[in-house]
Amino acid sequence: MIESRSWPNIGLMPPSITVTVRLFASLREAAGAGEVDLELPAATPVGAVWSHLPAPLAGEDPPEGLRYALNATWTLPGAPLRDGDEVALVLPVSGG
Amino acid sequence: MIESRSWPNIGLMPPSITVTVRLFASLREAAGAGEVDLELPAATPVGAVWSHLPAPLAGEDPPEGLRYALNATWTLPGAPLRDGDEVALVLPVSGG
Amino acid sequence: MIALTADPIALDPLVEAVSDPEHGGLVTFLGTTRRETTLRPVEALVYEAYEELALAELRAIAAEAEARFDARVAIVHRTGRVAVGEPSVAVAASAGHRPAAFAACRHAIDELKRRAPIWKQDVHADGATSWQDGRGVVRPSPDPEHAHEPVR
Amino acid sequence: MIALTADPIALDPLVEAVSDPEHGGLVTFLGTTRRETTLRPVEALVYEAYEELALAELRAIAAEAEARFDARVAIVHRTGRVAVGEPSVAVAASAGHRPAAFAACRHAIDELKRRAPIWKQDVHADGATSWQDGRGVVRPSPDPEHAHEPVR
Repeated sequence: MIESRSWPNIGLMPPSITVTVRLFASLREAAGAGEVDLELPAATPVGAVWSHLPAPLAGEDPPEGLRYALNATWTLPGAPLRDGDEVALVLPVSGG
Repeated sequence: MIESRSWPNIGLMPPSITVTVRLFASLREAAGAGEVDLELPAATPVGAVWSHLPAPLAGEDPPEGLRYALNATWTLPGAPLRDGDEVALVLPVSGG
Repeated sequence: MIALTADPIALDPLVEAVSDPEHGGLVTFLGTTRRETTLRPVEALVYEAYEELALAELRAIAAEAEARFDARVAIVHRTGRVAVGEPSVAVAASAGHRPAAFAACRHAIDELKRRAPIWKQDVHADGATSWQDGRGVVRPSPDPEHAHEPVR
Repeated sequence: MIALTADPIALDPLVEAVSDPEHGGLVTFLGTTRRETTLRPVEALVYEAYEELALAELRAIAAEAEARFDARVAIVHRTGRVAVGEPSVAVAASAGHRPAAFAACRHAIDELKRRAPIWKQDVHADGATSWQDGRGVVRPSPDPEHAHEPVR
Protein backbone atom coordinates (compact mmCIF):
# COMPACT_ATOMS: atom_id res chain seq x y z
CA MET A 1 0.00 0.00 0.00
CA ILE A 2 1.37 3.36 -0.99
CA GLU A 3 0.98 6.24 1.42
CA SER A 4 -0.30 9.47 0.05
CA ARG A 5 0.89 12.61 1.77
CA SER A 6 -1.87 14.94 2.77
CA TRP A 7 0.05 18.17 3.34
CA PRO A 8 -2.21 20.98 2.19
CA ASN A 9 0.61 23.17 0.84
CA ILE A 10 2.91 21.44 -1.62
CA GLY A 11 6.39 22.95 -1.89
CA LEU A 12 9.94 22.98 -0.59
CA MET A 13 9.08 24.19 2.91
CA PRO A 14 7.46 21.83 5.41
CA PRO A 15 4.11 23.10 6.59
CA SER A 16 4.18 25.41 9.59
CA ILE A 17 2.59 24.69 12.94
CA THR A 18 1.55 26.92 15.80
CA VAL A 19 2.62 26.01 19.33
CA THR A 20 2.12 27.76 22.63
CA VAL A 21 5.19 28.25 24.80
CA ARG A 22 4.61 28.56 28.56
CA LEU A 23 7.13 30.69 30.43
CA PHE A 24 7.60 31.09 34.17
CA ALA A 25 9.52 33.14 36.71
CA SER A 26 12.30 35.26 35.16
CA LEU A 27 11.55 33.92 31.66
CA ARG A 28 7.97 35.12 31.92
CA GLU A 29 9.16 38.52 33.10
CA ALA A 30 11.78 38.80 30.35
CA ALA A 31 9.25 37.85 27.66
CA GLY A 32 6.59 40.09 29.17
CA ALA A 33 4.06 37.25 29.00
CA GLY A 34 3.47 33.81 30.46
CA GLU A 35 2.38 32.42 27.09
CA VAL A 36 3.88 33.05 23.66
CA ASP A 37 2.46 31.57 20.44
CA LEU A 38 5.13 30.66 17.91
CA GLU A 39 4.80 29.65 14.28
CA LEU A 40 7.41 26.98 13.60
CA PRO A 41 8.25 24.43 10.92
CA ALA A 42 6.42 21.15 11.57
CA ALA A 43 8.31 18.69 13.74
CA THR A 44 10.59 21.34 15.18
CA PRO A 45 12.20 19.68 18.21
CA VAL A 46 11.24 21.01 21.62
CA GLY A 47 14.87 21.94 22.27
CA ALA A 48 14.88 24.38 19.33
CA VAL A 49 12.06 26.51 20.74
CA TRP A 50 14.46 28.71 22.72
CA SER A 51 15.97 30.32 19.62
CA HIS A 52 12.47 31.42 18.51
CA LEU A 53 11.61 33.24 21.76
CA PRO A 54 11.09 37.01 21.77
CA ALA A 55 14.10 39.25 22.40
CA PRO A 56 16.10 39.43 24.54
CA LEU A 57 15.73 35.71 25.33
CA ALA A 58 16.51 34.30 21.87
CA GLY A 59 19.89 36.06 21.96
CA GLU A 60 20.90 34.39 25.20
CA ASP A 61 22.16 30.85 25.52
CA PRO A 62 19.51 28.51 26.92
CA PRO A 63 20.01 28.49 30.70
CA GLU A 64 21.86 25.59 32.27
CA GLY A 65 19.50 22.99 33.69
CA LEU A 66 16.61 23.95 31.38
CA ARG A 67 14.04 21.15 31.12
CA TYR A 68 11.02 20.78 28.89
CA ALA A 69 7.42 19.73 29.28
CA LEU A 70 5.10 18.95 26.40
CA ASN A 71 1.37 19.18 27.09
CA ALA A 72 2.06 19.13 30.86
CA THR A 73 4.27 16.03 30.75
CA TRP A 74 8.05 15.98 31.04
CA THR A 75 9.77 15.48 27.69
CA LEU A 76 13.23 15.53 26.13
CA PRO A 77 14.72 18.21 23.85
CA GLY A 78 14.45 15.94 20.80
CA ALA A 79 10.67 15.50 20.97
CA PRO A 80 9.05 16.82 17.76
CA LEU A 81 6.34 19.46 18.06
CA ARG A 82 2.93 19.14 16.45
CA ASP A 83 0.37 21.77 15.69
CA GLY A 84 -1.44 22.96 18.81
CA ASP A 85 1.16 21.61 21.24
CA GLU A 86 1.89 23.41 24.47
CA VAL A 87 5.57 23.37 25.39
CA ALA A 88 6.86 24.64 28.73
CA LEU A 89 10.40 25.81 29.40
CA VAL A 90 11.19 24.73 32.94
CA LEU A 91 14.10 26.47 34.64
CA PRO A 92 15.78 24.97 37.73
CA VAL A 93 13.08 24.89 40.38
CA SER A 94 13.13 26.45 43.84
CA GLY A 95 9.89 25.46 45.50
CA GLY A 96 9.60 24.24 49.06
CA MET B 1 40.44 14.14 115.49
CA ILE B 2 38.23 11.39 116.70
CA GLU B 3 34.68 11.15 115.31
CA SER B 4 31.87 10.72 117.75
CA ARG B 5 28.86 8.83 116.54
CA SER B 6 25.60 10.63 117.08
CA TRP B 7 23.12 7.79 116.67
CA PRO B 8 20.33 8.40 119.14
CA ASN B 9 19.80 4.73 119.97
CA ILE B 10 22.92 2.86 120.98
CA GLY B 11 22.78 -0.89 120.38
CA LEU B 12 23.44 -3.71 117.96
CA MET B 13 20.85 -2.62 115.40
CA PRO B 14 21.45 0.39 113.19
CA PRO B 15 18.75 3.04 113.57
CA SER B 16 15.74 2.65 111.33
CA ILE B 17 14.61 5.11 108.68
CA THR B 18 11.33 5.69 106.93
CA VAL B 19 11.26 5.95 103.16
CA THR B 20 8.42 6.36 100.70
CA VAL B 21 8.31 3.96 97.76
CA ARG B 22 6.52 5.17 94.62
CA LEU B 23 4.89 2.47 92.50
CA PHE B 24 3.41 2.75 89.02
CA ALA B 25 1.42 0.75 86.50
CA SER B 26 1.08 -2.94 87.40
CA LEU B 27 3.20 -2.52 90.56
CA ARG B 28 0.83 0.15 91.84
CA GLU B 29 -2.14 -2.09 91.13
CA ALA B 30 -0.50 -5.13 92.77
CA ALA B 31 0.38 -3.11 95.89
CA GLY B 32 -3.02 -1.44 95.92
CA ALA B 33 -1.39 1.97 96.34
CA GLY B 34 0.93 4.32 94.46
CA GLU B 35 2.92 5.11 97.59
CA VAL B 36 4.07 2.76 100.32
CA ASP B 37 5.98 3.90 103.41
CA LEU B 38 8.58 1.42 104.61
CA GLU B 39 10.60 1.34 107.80
CA LEU B 40 14.07 0.07 106.92
CA PRO B 41 17.51 -0.16 108.49
CA ALA B 42 19.51 3.01 107.83
CA ALA B 43 21.58 2.94 104.65
CA THR B 44 19.55 0.12 103.10
CA PRO B 45 20.50 0.12 99.42
CA VAL B 46 17.83 1.15 96.93
CA GLY B 47 18.06 -2.26 95.29
CA ALA B 48 16.94 -4.00 98.50
CA VAL B 49 13.61 -2.18 98.66
CA TRP B 50 11.85 -4.76 96.52
CA SER B 51 12.05 -7.48 99.18
CA HIS B 52 10.26 -5.18 101.66
CA LEU B 53 7.26 -4.50 99.40
CA PRO B 54 3.78 -5.68 100.43
CA ALA B 55 2.66 -9.12 99.30
CA PRO B 56 2.45 -10.46 96.68
CA LEU B 57 5.29 -8.36 95.27
CA ALA B 58 7.97 -9.20 97.83
CA GLY B 59 7.62 -12.88 96.99
CA GLU B 60 8.30 -12.30 93.29
CA ASP B 61 11.70 -11.78 91.77
CA PRO B 62 12.33 -8.13 90.90
CA PRO B 63 11.23 -7.70 87.28
CA GLU B 64 13.85 -7.69 84.56
CA GLY B 65 14.79 -4.17 83.52
CA LEU B 66 13.75 -2.60 86.83
CA ARG B 67 15.39 0.79 87.36
CA TYR B 68 15.44 3.08 90.35
CA ALA B 69 14.95 6.76 91.01
CA LEU B 70 15.83 8.47 94.27
CA ASN B 71 14.06 11.76 94.99
CA ALA B 72 13.06 12.06 91.31
CA THR B 73 16.56 11.45 89.94
CA TRP B 74 17.82 8.24 88.36
CA THR B 75 20.00 6.22 90.70
CA LEU B 76 21.73 2.86 90.93
CA PRO B 77 20.69 -0.14 93.09
CA GLY B 78 23.62 0.40 95.44
CA ALA B 79 22.65 3.92 96.50
CA PRO B 80 22.04 4.03 100.29
CA LEU B 81 18.70 5.29 101.54
CA ARG B 82 18.35 8.05 104.12
CA ASP B 83 15.42 8.93 106.31
CA GLY B 84 12.68 10.70 104.34
CA ASP B 85 13.92 9.57 100.93
CA GLU B 86 11.49 8.88 98.13
CA VAL B 87 12.47 5.91 96.00
CA ALA B 88 10.67 4.99 92.79
CA LEU B 89 10.66 1.53 91.22
CA VAL B 90 10.64 2.12 87.48
CA LEU B 91 9.56 -0.79 85.30
CA PRO B 92 10.37 -0.91 81.57
CA VAL B 93 8.59 2.09 80.07
CA SER B 94 6.04 2.13 77.25
CA GLY B 95 5.21 5.77 76.65
CA GLY B 96 4.94 7.36 73.23
CA MET C 1 6.88 23.62 75.88
CA ILE C 2 7.26 20.36 77.78
CA ALA C 3 4.07 19.02 79.27
CA LEU C 4 1.99 16.10 80.42
CA THR C 5 -1.70 16.63 79.83
CA ALA C 6 -4.96 14.81 80.44
CA ASP C 7 -6.57 16.71 77.53
CA PRO C 8 -6.47 15.96 73.79
CA ILE C 9 -3.28 17.22 72.17
CA ALA C 10 -3.52 20.09 69.70
CA LEU C 11 -0.55 20.37 67.36
CA ASP C 12 -0.69 24.12 66.74
CA PRO C 13 0.55 25.20 70.19
CA LEU C 14 3.62 22.99 69.77
CA VAL C 15 4.26 24.42 66.30
CA GLU C 16 3.99 27.93 67.67
CA ALA C 17 6.26 27.08 70.58
CA VAL C 18 9.15 26.08 68.28
CA SER C 19 8.59 28.58 65.45
CA ASP C 20 11.56 30.83 64.87
CA PRO C 21 12.17 33.32 62.05
CA GLU C 22 15.69 31.90 61.58
CA HIS C 23 14.43 28.33 61.29
CA GLY C 24 13.50 27.11 57.83
CA GLY C 25 12.29 23.61 58.75
CA LEU C 26 9.75 22.45 61.28
CA VAL C 27 8.95 18.78 61.78
CA THR C 28 6.26 17.32 64.00
CA PHE C 29 5.52 13.79 65.12
CA LEU C 30 2.17 12.53 66.35
CA GLY C 31 2.06 9.08 67.89
CA THR C 32 -1.24 7.28 67.95
CA THR C 33 -1.93 3.81 69.25
CA ARG C 34 -3.27 1.62 66.51
CA ARG C 35 -6.45 -0.38 66.82
CA GLU C 36 -4.47 -3.62 66.77
CA THR C 37 -1.49 -3.69 69.11
CA THR C 38 -1.99 -7.32 70.01
CA LEU C 39 -4.23 -10.13 68.91
CA ARG C 40 -6.96 -8.72 71.16
CA PRO C 41 -8.55 -5.51 69.87
CA VAL C 42 -7.60 -2.48 71.95
CA GLU C 43 -10.34 0.02 72.66
CA ALA C 44 -8.45 2.63 74.65
CA LEU C 45 -5.16 3.27 76.36
CA VAL C 46 -4.48 4.58 79.82
CA TYR C 47 -1.16 6.36 80.29
CA GLU C 48 0.41 6.73 83.69
CA ALA C 49 3.53 8.80 84.33
CA TYR C 50 5.94 9.25 87.18
CA GLU C 51 5.22 12.90 86.62
CA GLU C 52 8.16 14.61 88.35
CA LEU C 53 10.75 12.38 86.69
CA ALA C 54 8.91 12.20 83.36
CA LEU C 55 8.90 15.98 83.08
CA ALA C 56 12.57 16.13 84.05
CA GLU C 57 13.40 13.45 81.48
CA LEU C 58 11.39 15.12 78.71
CA ARG C 59 13.14 18.42 79.48
CA ALA C 60 16.51 16.66 79.33
CA ILE C 61 15.64 14.97 76.03
CA ALA C 62 14.49 18.27 74.51
CA ALA C 63 17.62 20.04 75.74
CA GLU C 64 19.84 17.34 74.24
CA ALA C 65 18.09 17.54 70.86
CA GLU C 66 18.24 21.34 70.93
CA ALA C 67 21.97 21.37 71.66
CA ARG C 68 22.87 18.61 69.24
CA PHE C 69 20.85 19.90 66.26
CA ASP C 70 20.70 23.63 67.05
CA ALA C 71 16.95 23.19 67.25
CA ARG C 72 13.93 24.17 69.27
CA VAL C 73 11.92 21.25 70.62
CA ALA C 74 8.50 20.88 72.24
CA ILE C 75 7.06 17.66 73.67
CA VAL C 76 3.58 16.91 75.02
CA HIS C 77 2.46 13.50 76.30
CA ARG C 78 -1.04 12.46 77.32
CA THR C 79 -1.86 10.93 80.67
CA GLY C 80 -5.03 9.09 81.63
CA ARG C 81 -7.43 7.51 79.19
CA VAL C 82 -6.81 8.00 75.45
CA ALA C 83 -9.16 6.62 72.83
CA VAL C 84 -7.64 4.51 70.05
CA GLY C 85 -6.93 6.85 67.13
CA GLU C 86 -6.24 9.87 69.34
CA PRO C 87 -2.60 10.96 69.59
CA SER C 88 -0.87 10.05 72.83
CA VAL C 89 2.28 12.04 72.15
CA ALA C 90 3.33 15.01 70.04
CA VAL C 91 6.80 16.35 69.31
CA ALA C 92 7.68 19.48 67.34
CA ALA C 93 11.20 20.48 66.33
CA SER C 94 12.41 23.41 64.27
CA ALA C 95 15.89 24.08 62.98
CA GLY C 96 17.70 26.16 60.40
CA HIS C 97 17.39 23.49 57.73
CA ARG C 98 15.19 20.46 57.28
CA PRO C 99 17.71 17.65 57.91
CA ALA C 100 18.35 19.01 61.42
CA ALA C 101 14.64 19.50 62.05
CA PHE C 102 13.91 15.89 61.04
CA ALA C 103 16.82 14.61 63.12
CA ALA C 104 15.85 16.60 66.23
CA CYS C 105 12.23 15.43 66.07
CA ARG C 106 13.27 11.83 65.54
CA HIS C 107 15.81 11.97 68.35
CA ALA C 108 13.23 13.35 70.78
CA ILE C 109 10.55 10.73 70.09
CA ASP C 110 13.06 7.85 70.06
CA GLU C 111 14.57 8.92 73.39
CA LEU C 112 11.14 9.55 74.89
CA LYS C 113 10.08 6.01 74.10
CA ARG C 114 13.32 4.66 75.51
CA ARG C 115 13.67 6.74 78.65
CA ALA C 116 10.58 8.62 79.83
CA PRO C 117 8.95 6.96 82.87
CA ILE C 118 5.52 6.65 81.30
CA TRP C 119 3.52 3.45 81.00
CA LYS C 120 0.70 2.41 78.72
CA GLN C 121 -2.18 0.21 79.74
CA ASP C 122 -4.15 -1.51 76.99
CA VAL C 123 -7.88 -1.54 77.65
CA HIS C 124 -9.38 -4.33 75.58
CA ALA C 125 -12.85 -4.36 74.12
CA ASP C 126 -13.82 -7.10 76.60
CA GLY C 127 -12.82 -4.91 79.55
CA ALA C 128 -9.57 -6.73 80.33
CA THR C 129 -6.57 -4.51 80.95
CA SER C 130 -2.84 -5.03 80.70
CA TRP C 131 0.01 -2.69 81.54
CA GLN C 132 2.87 -2.59 79.08
CA ASP C 133 5.54 -2.55 81.76
CA GLY C 134 7.41 -5.79 81.26
CA ARG C 135 5.57 -7.76 83.95
CA GLY C 136 3.01 -9.29 81.60
CA VAL C 137 0.12 -9.02 84.04
CA VAL C 138 -3.38 -9.11 82.59
CA ARG C 139 -6.36 -8.12 84.70
CA PRO C 140 -9.38 -9.94 83.32
CA SER C 141 -12.79 -8.38 82.96
CA PRO C 142 -15.07 -7.83 84.82
CA ASP C 143 -12.91 -5.97 87.33
CA PRO C 144 -11.83 -8.41 90.09
CA GLU C 145 -10.26 -5.83 92.39
CA HIS C 146 -7.11 -7.67 93.32
CA ALA C 147 -6.73 -10.46 90.83
CA HIS C 148 -3.70 -10.50 88.61
CA GLU C 149 -2.34 -13.42 86.74
CA PRO C 150 0.88 -13.72 84.80
CA VAL C 151 0.48 -14.63 81.14
CA ARG C 152 2.93 -16.93 79.35
CA MET D 1 -4.79 15.99 49.63
CA ILE D 2 -2.49 17.50 47.03
CA ALA D 3 -2.96 21.22 46.50
CA LEU D 4 -1.53 24.55 45.51
CA THR D 5 -3.07 27.41 47.45
CA ALA D 6 -2.84 31.18 47.62
CA ASP D 7 -4.04 31.10 51.25
CA PRO D 8 -2.06 30.50 54.45
CA ILE D 9 -1.48 26.81 55.09
CA ALA D 10 -3.20 25.21 58.07
CA LEU D 11 -1.60 21.97 59.23
CA ASP D 12 -4.70 20.32 60.69
CA PRO D 13 -6.41 19.53 57.36
CA LEU D 14 -3.27 17.74 56.18
CA VAL D 15 -3.09 15.79 59.44
CA GLU D 16 -6.73 14.80 59.07
CA ALA D 17 -6.19 13.82 55.43
CA VAL D 18 -3.53 11.23 56.31
CA SER D 19 -4.92 10.01 59.63
CA ASP D 20 -5.63 6.30 59.65
CA PRO D 21 -6.62 4.05 62.56
CA GLU D 22 -4.00 1.50 61.44
CA HIS D 23 -1.22 4.10 61.34
CA GLY D 24 0.73 4.67 64.54
CA GLY D 25 3.04 7.44 63.35
CA LEU D 26 2.28 10.73 61.66
CA VAL D 27 5.03 13.15 60.66
CA THR D 28 4.59 16.62 59.24
CA PHE D 29 7.02 19.07 57.69
CA LEU D 30 6.52 22.82 57.45
CA GLY D 31 8.96 24.76 55.31
CA THR D 32 9.36 28.44 56.00
CA THR D 33 11.70 30.86 54.28
CA ARG D 34 14.08 32.36 56.75
CA ARG D 35 14.59 36.09 57.11
CA GLU D 36 18.14 35.76 55.75
CA THR D 37 18.42 33.74 52.58
CA THR D 38 21.10 35.97 51.08
CA LEU D 39 23.14 38.92 52.26
CA ARG D 40 20.16 41.16 51.46
CA PRO D 41 17.27 40.85 53.90
CA VAL D 42 14.23 39.16 52.37
CA GLU D 43 10.87 40.60 53.25
CA ALA D 44 8.57 38.28 51.37
CA LEU D 45 8.54 35.50 48.80
CA VAL D 46 6.45 35.10 45.72
CA TYR D 47 5.90 31.54 44.54
CA GLU D 48 4.94 30.77 40.97
CA ALA D 49 3.99 27.30 39.79
CA TYR D 50 3.43 25.65 36.45
CA GLU D 51 0.20 24.54 38.03
CA GLU D 52 -0.84 21.62 35.81
CA LEU D 53 2.57 19.97 35.92
CA ALA D 54 3.24 20.91 39.55
CA LEU D 55 0.04 19.19 40.65
CA ALA D 56 0.85 16.15 38.54
CA GLU D 57 4.37 16.03 39.97
CA LEU D 58 3.17 16.42 43.58
CA ARG D 59 0.65 13.62 43.00
CA ALA D 60 3.41 11.42 41.57
CA ILE D 61 5.72 12.19 44.52
CA ALA D 62 2.98 11.40 47.04
CA ALA D 63 2.10 8.18 45.23
CA GLU D 64 5.76 7.10 45.21
CA ALA D 65 6.14 7.76 48.94
CA GLU D 66 2.86 5.99 49.67
CA ALA D 67 3.90 2.90 47.71
CA ARG D 68 7.46 2.79 48.99
CA PHE D 69 6.65 3.30 52.68
CA ASP D 70 3.07 1.97 52.85
CA ALA D 71 2.09 5.48 53.89
CA ARG D 72 -0.54 8.12 53.32
CA VAL D 73 0.84 11.46 52.14
CA ALA D 74 -0.60 14.96 51.77
CA ILE D 75 1.21 17.94 50.23
CA VAL D 76 0.18 21.60 50.05
CA HIS D 77 2.32 24.37 48.52
CA ARG D 78 1.67 28.09 48.58
CA THR D 79 1.55 30.23 45.45
CA GLY D 80 1.71 34.02 45.27
CA ARG D 81 3.09 36.27 47.98
CA VAL D 82 4.17 34.66 51.27
CA ALA D 83 5.47 36.74 54.17
CA VAL D 84 8.79 35.70 55.69
CA GLY D 85 8.04 33.41 58.62
CA GLU D 86 4.87 31.97 57.05
CA PRO D 87 5.10 28.39 55.80
CA SER D 88 5.37 28.00 52.05
CA VAL D 89 4.98 24.23 52.03
CA ALA D 90 3.48 21.54 54.24
CA VAL D 91 3.77 17.77 54.00
CA ALA D 92 2.05 15.19 56.20
CA ALA D 93 2.76 11.47 56.12
CA SER D 94 1.35 8.68 58.23
CA ALA D 95 2.42 5.06 58.35
CA GLY D 96 2.13 2.00 60.54
CA HIS D 97 5.27 2.84 62.46
CA ARG D 98 7.32 5.97 62.97
CA PRO D 99 10.41 5.14 60.88
CA ALA D 100 8.23 4.77 57.77
CA ALA D 101 6.29 7.94 58.59
CA PHE D 102 9.53 9.92 58.96
CA ALA D 103 10.94 8.43 55.76
CA ALA D 104 7.79 9.09 53.72
CA CYS D 105 7.60 12.71 54.87
CA ARG D 106 11.31 13.27 54.19
CA HIS D 107 11.07 11.63 50.77
CA ALA D 108 8.13 13.82 49.77
CA ILE D 109 9.72 17.14 50.74
CA ASP D 110 13.10 16.20 49.25
CA GLU D 111 11.54 15.19 45.94
CA LEU D 112 9.26 18.23 45.89
CA LYS D 113 12.27 20.52 46.20
CA ARG D 114 14.08 18.62 43.48
CA ARG D 115 11.31 18.11 40.96
CA ALA D 116 8.19 20.23 41.39
CA PRO D 117 8.00 23.05 38.81
CA ILE D 118 7.62 25.83 41.37
CA TRP D 119 9.82 28.90 41.62
CA LYS D 120 10.53 31.31 44.43
CA GLN D 121 11.08 35.02 44.00
CA ASP D 122 12.85 36.86 46.80
CA VAL D 123 11.35 40.27 47.50
CA HIS D 124 13.97 42.32 49.28
CA ALA D 125 13.30 45.04 51.81
CA ASP D 126 14.48 47.65 49.28
CA GLY D 127 11.91 46.47 46.73
CA ALA D 128 14.35 44.61 44.47
CA THR D 129 13.24 41.15 43.37
CA SER D 130 15.09 38.08 42.20
CA TRP D 131 13.74 34.77 40.94
CA GLN D 132 15.53 31.69 42.22
CA ASP D 133 15.48 29.94 38.86
CA GLY D 134 19.13 29.61 37.94
CA ARG D 135 19.26 32.68 35.67
CA GLY D 136 20.51 35.06 38.39
CA VAL D 137 18.43 37.99 37.21
CA VAL D 138 17.77 40.77 39.72
CA ARG D 139 15.15 43.41 39.04
CA PRO D 140 16.15 46.50 40.94
CA SER D 141 13.74 48.72 42.81
CA PRO D 142 11.85 50.90 41.99
CA ASP D 143 10.10 48.77 39.40
CA PRO D 144 11.54 49.54 35.93
CA GLU D 145 9.05 47.54 33.90
CA HIS D 146 11.40 45.77 31.57
CA ALA D 147 14.86 46.13 33.07
CA HIS D 148 16.71 43.02 34.01
CA GLU D 149 20.39 42.70 34.58
CA PRO D 150 22.45 39.61 35.15
CA VAL D 151 24.37 39.53 38.42
CA ARG D 152 27.88 38.03 38.70
